[in-house]
Amino acid sequence: MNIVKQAAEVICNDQISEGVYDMWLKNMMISHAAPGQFVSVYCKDGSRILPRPISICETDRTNKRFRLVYRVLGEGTKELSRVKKGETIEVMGPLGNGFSIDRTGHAILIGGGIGIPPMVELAKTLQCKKTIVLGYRDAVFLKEAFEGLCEIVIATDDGSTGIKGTVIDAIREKNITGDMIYACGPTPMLRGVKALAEQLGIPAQLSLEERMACGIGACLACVCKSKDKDEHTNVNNKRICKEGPVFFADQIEL
Amino acid sequence: MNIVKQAAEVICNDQISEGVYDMWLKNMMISHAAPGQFVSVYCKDGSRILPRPISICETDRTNKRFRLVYRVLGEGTKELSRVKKGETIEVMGPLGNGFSIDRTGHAILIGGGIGIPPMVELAKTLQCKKTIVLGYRDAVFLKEAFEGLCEIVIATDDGSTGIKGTVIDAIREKNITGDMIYACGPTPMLRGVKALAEQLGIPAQLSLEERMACGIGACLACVCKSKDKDEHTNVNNKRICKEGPVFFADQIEL
Amino acid sequence: MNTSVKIAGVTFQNPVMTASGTFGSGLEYSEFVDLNALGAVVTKGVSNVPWKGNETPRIAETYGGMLNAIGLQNPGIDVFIERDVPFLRSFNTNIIVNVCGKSTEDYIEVVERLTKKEADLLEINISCPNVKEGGIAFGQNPKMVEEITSVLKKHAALPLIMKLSPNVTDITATAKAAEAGGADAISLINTLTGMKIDINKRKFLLGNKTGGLSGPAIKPVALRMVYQASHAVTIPVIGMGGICSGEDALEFIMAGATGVAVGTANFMDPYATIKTIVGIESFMKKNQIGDINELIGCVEENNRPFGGCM
Amino acid sequence: MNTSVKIAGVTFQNPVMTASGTFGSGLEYSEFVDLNALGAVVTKGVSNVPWKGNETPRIAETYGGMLNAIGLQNPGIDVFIERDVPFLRSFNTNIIVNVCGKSTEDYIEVVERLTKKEADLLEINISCPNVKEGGIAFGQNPKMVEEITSVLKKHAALPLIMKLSPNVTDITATAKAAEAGGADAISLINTLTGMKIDINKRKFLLGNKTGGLSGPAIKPVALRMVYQASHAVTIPVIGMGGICSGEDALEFIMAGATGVAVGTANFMDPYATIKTIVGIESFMKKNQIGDINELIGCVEENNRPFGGCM
Ligand SMILES: Cc1cc2nc3c(=O)[nH]c(=O)nc-3n(C[C@H](O)[C@H](O)[C@H](O)COP(=O)(O)OP(=O)(O)OC[C@H]3O[C@@H](n4cnc5c(N)ncnc54)[C@H](O)[C@@H]3O)c2cc1C
Ligand SMILES: Cc1cc2nc3c(=O)[nH]c(=O)nc-3n(C[C@H](O)[C@H](O)[C@H](O)COP(=O)(O)OP(=O)(O)OC[C@H]3O[C@@H](n4cnc5c(N)ncnc54)[C@H](O)[C@@H]3O)c2cc1C
Ligand SMILES: Cc1cc2nc3c(=O)[nH]c(=O)nc-3n(C[C@H](O)[C@H](O)[C@H](O)COP(=O)(O)O)c2cc1C
Ligand SMILES: Cc1cc2nc3c(=O)[nH]c(=O)nc-3n(C[C@H](O)[C@H](O)[C@H](O)COP(=O)(O)O)c2cc1C
Ligand code: FES
Ligand code: FES
Repeated sequence: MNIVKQAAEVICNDQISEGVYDMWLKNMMISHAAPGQFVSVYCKDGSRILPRPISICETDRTNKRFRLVYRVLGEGTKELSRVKKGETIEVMGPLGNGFSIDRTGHAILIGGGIGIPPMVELAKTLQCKKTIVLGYRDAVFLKEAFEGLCEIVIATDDGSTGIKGTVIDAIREKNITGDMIYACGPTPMLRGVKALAEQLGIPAQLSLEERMACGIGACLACVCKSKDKDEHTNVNNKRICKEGPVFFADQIEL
Repeated sequence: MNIVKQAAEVICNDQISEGVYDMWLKNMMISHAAPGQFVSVYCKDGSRILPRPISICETDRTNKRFRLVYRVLGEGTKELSRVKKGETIEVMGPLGNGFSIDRTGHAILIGGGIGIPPMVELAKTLQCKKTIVLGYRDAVFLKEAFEGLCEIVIATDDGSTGIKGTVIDAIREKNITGDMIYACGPTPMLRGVKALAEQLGIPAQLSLEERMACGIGACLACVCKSKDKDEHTNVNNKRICKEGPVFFADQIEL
Repeated sequence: MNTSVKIAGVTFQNPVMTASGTFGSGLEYSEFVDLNALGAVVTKGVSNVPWKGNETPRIAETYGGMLNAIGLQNPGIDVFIERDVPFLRSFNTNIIVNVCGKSTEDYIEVVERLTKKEADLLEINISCPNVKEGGIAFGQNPKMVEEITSVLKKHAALPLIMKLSPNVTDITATAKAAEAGGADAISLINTLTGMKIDINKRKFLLGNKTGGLSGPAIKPVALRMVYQASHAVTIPVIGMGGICSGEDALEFIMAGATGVAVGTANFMDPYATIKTIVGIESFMKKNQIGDINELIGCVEENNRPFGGCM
Repeated sequence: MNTSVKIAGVTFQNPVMTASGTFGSGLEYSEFVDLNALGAVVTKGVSNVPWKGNETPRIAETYGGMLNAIGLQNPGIDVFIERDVPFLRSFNTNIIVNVCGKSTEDYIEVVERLTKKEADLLEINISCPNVKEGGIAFGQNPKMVEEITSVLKKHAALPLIMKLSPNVTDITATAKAAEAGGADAISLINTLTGMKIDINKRKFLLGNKTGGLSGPAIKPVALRMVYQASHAVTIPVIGMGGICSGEDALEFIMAGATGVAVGTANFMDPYATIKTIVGIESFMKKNQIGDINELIGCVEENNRPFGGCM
């Protein structure tokens, strides 16, 4: 699919949880993104020169729209949270490979914190039996997006909703098993998922993060260590923005 | 008068001529500025770190407002031109000394191009007989602000309105004379005014421009050469932002 | 209107190139940019064997700029010649191969592999701040600059551009050293060594501790050095450091650069190279400049009368 | 919570000072800032006789920074002692007088005039890029740095801070030279030499052709040099270069600075010094740090596991 870099109109941009925002943007090309792909969002303030990578949460091809759900972390996402409906922002995408869709068996989706958003498009796309395990520190968000699509299991660090503990704790406690794991979340969680997948003997696809500059594979900023030599640079590194962000767990070191 | 640095609400910001904008801002302290004082306007975009000096065109103490009329020159004034009613911008002021008001005799006000704005407040303040000579390249703006306040003479480079030529040409052609000249405009015009004033034997107050950083006299960026040693640094330099922007013509070199 | 310039006998259809390491070998950006429109594609640094680069994080954003410590990850000259050269040769643009190494022998090995078939010029990176051996050590010492230049000159079939480090007291000394060693051109600046700390973790933000500062933040330093260097040598200068637009490029050209490179700006806007070319052309049109060569080094001393800038 | 630090035996209620030349002698900014709250006021450079400075324009804005070529306009030591000292002494803050000169004799003349009555420390500007004689020439040569330091040390009644130029290949060399010469502390960085061209006029934007780059754009370079210098010497380091906030200041402190100075940021916001102090205090409160001295030089090597920064 072609990558575009264009101004996209903001359809809405609302806070859905403490510091978490839900934004719909208009762009035909990006609305055709595959689950697990992401966009680079450019800041308006010139002092911030690098675009911010944000996963595509959901697409609406009919209306040529796509959705981002993001947490305010630093100045870039703070700026983004202040953009108003009707304004435009520059975005580049769709970027990265996305998840490999396995249409059979039982899929286990695992989303931790701000790793949950890309699971929405994935859950909509997967047509098999599926369970999603959602992990939060405390406040729950985006749960309703999965209702009617998957079986939902929730874990919170503080126990305020669902199981008290991590997504791994929840999976163990509920004895969840299946044929393919799809996961996105903080690195410690992904490490846990990798270990769990190995133990259960289930293949797992992990969506990784790294600081990015170009977002399209040119600068080699965003690598992870890989089992195989990557064909681009012939070393055991893969570019998260290009060969990833999704990798099979047994193909990478974490 | 105390200097403040505060957010000021934009009451309106409209284009009044090709690339020339008229903005009213709300700020009680700055609405008490004297004619010829200016403000420093801070940019929102972090890549532009220095504030822009803009003359106070007019004040409205009753409504705690002041007016700026500015020309879009580079990125900073372009940004300013895009600010919308209801938004706020950071401003510091009132800055500088302002004109020395001579309440008697016949005042000649001379404004060239984007040096015209501060003449509005001055014309409102001066209670004596007064003539304003307005010089433009082509399009006329702010003329209506002087109607009913002064006799108005217009000069344009292209002759599209009034006398074809400079403000100096107009003054000579109309044989305008008086007891005090107040002038603001580009340096070549001010040089002409200085020469004319010497020739006619009339005192002249000139409002100067220079690139500024602090705007309050601390950095010594904005000096002009002065006849007397300035008491601040004991050399023949005066700070335009502090001892100026208005100087008597015989006190400075241009 | 002529926008073409000559560097070391090679004609460039316009002075705008890519800065090494910011454009890969052109493949990724060819989705946005017609490589046929560029003066040259300057490749990511290539070494004799594959290099795996530094630990992540390899970049950090800074105010108006960025730090990078990629560590010259690259597939080595074999893969480069096999894969990237054919791709680049399918376009009508010059190829400048940026060469890196950890020792003089490393550099020689790469330089000897590249002939007219593979590339048009070589750019020798003796100024990369992100590798422990070689790299910047060469670039900060005029004697070593002259030495490596003259050694490589003997082995090179293609014109040599020596890429200078800005992390020096006197850029004219290394510029002259490169010229004395027989360089056909010099390019500058590489990145300024910088650092960022994550105060919450009390750790360096980059895996490599320090990184190279690039982007618009460094433009004034780059421009000053390009001016100084181009007045110190007679060989052509390729200027870079923060160029984001035709206006920026013109500053470098007026300061004395024959060519210019767009680096970090590609990350800010994938169309940055093309916009720079268009910007130069429209400036020339507006100011009725028939030949860009008239503009090279045309900046004049400031004798503006004191006071007033309205 | 203790925010006080000691430099050369002098206690500072907090590490935050003003950077020389950006705050005059405090008078103008006292309209915004309670000088009693500052660790120190560092004055504009003072010379033996009045200096008239450079031609205008003296400043130019750059991307995320600015160039200045004020040329050290100042009223000379007589007026300074008569007018500025009494004003500054009316506040409960340290006074650091920044001293400039065109020759060693010039420096000596000023240094000898300043005793405990007039000031608390002296900062010697051997790194100003905007004067033709003296200034930066001293600051780029380690031997000259050591020499002038040891000469001035003999004539100084007050502790000496040597202010280093960043326009050098190796900042540790000049830092060590200052220490060897007997400096009580070093401060860095002064500005990086830069340039800007007005392409429409084909002229340098500054009257002085080159100017010194300061502001947030240069912070990564400043931080790296402060880290390197503070690891090369045992005397305290005062860090500056682009500090705009408590977070910025903490980066310098963690890198090894005992004191920090806020310069260009004053132009971006006249309250910048106070905001920096408040920012440091709230970081300490949030992280339950009892003594700021715990933070000095606390940055650790990055051993973060490879990959992932969520
Ligand atoms: C493939 C991918 C998908 C992502 N999807 C989402 C998402 O759907 N929702 C969401 O809230 N966040 C997502 N992130 C994280 C998001 O990119 C960062 O939170 C964001 O860049 C922070 O920018 P900032 O200016 O607010 O923070 P600052 O810390 O001020 O940013 C400074 C610099 O660091 C980079 N940076 C900081 N944190 C991260 C990070 N965790 N990952 C990558 N770069 C970082 C920024 O991009 C910027 O260049 C994703 C990251 C990646 C790599
Ligand atoms: C005392 C004073 C009063 C002024 N009053 C007015 C006014 O009422 N209306 C108006 O339109 N303009 C006025 N100006 C000029 C105005 O300050 C500049 O047009 C404006 O700063 C340009 O900013 P920019 O970002 O658009 O241009 P850029 O060229 O991008 O600005 C770059 C830098 O140069 C400075 N600069 C550029 N031109 C000037 C200039 N002529 N004078 C001072 N600094 C400059 C900017 O402030 C900025 O720091 C005044 C200037 C001074 C000194
Ligand atoms: C991510 C990145 C990678 C770079 N890699 C190289 C390299 O491999 N070889 C080299 O000579 N310069 C390299 N550079 C330096 C650039 O070519 C250029 O000299 C510098 O970034 C200044 O230009 P800019 O500000 O336009 O980016 C790299 C710069 C960046 C930002
Ligand atoms: C306008 C201006 C004037 C300066 N004058 C002096 C000076 O007189 N003496 C000096 O040692 N440094 C001087 N400096 C350098 C600053 O003290 C400081 O070292 C430098 O600007 C970096 O800090 P900053 O980025 O916070 O401004 C000046 C800087 C500026 C911007
Ligand atoms: S961000 Fe440039 S290669 Fe991934
Ligand atoms: S702008 Fe700083 S003294 Fe006038």
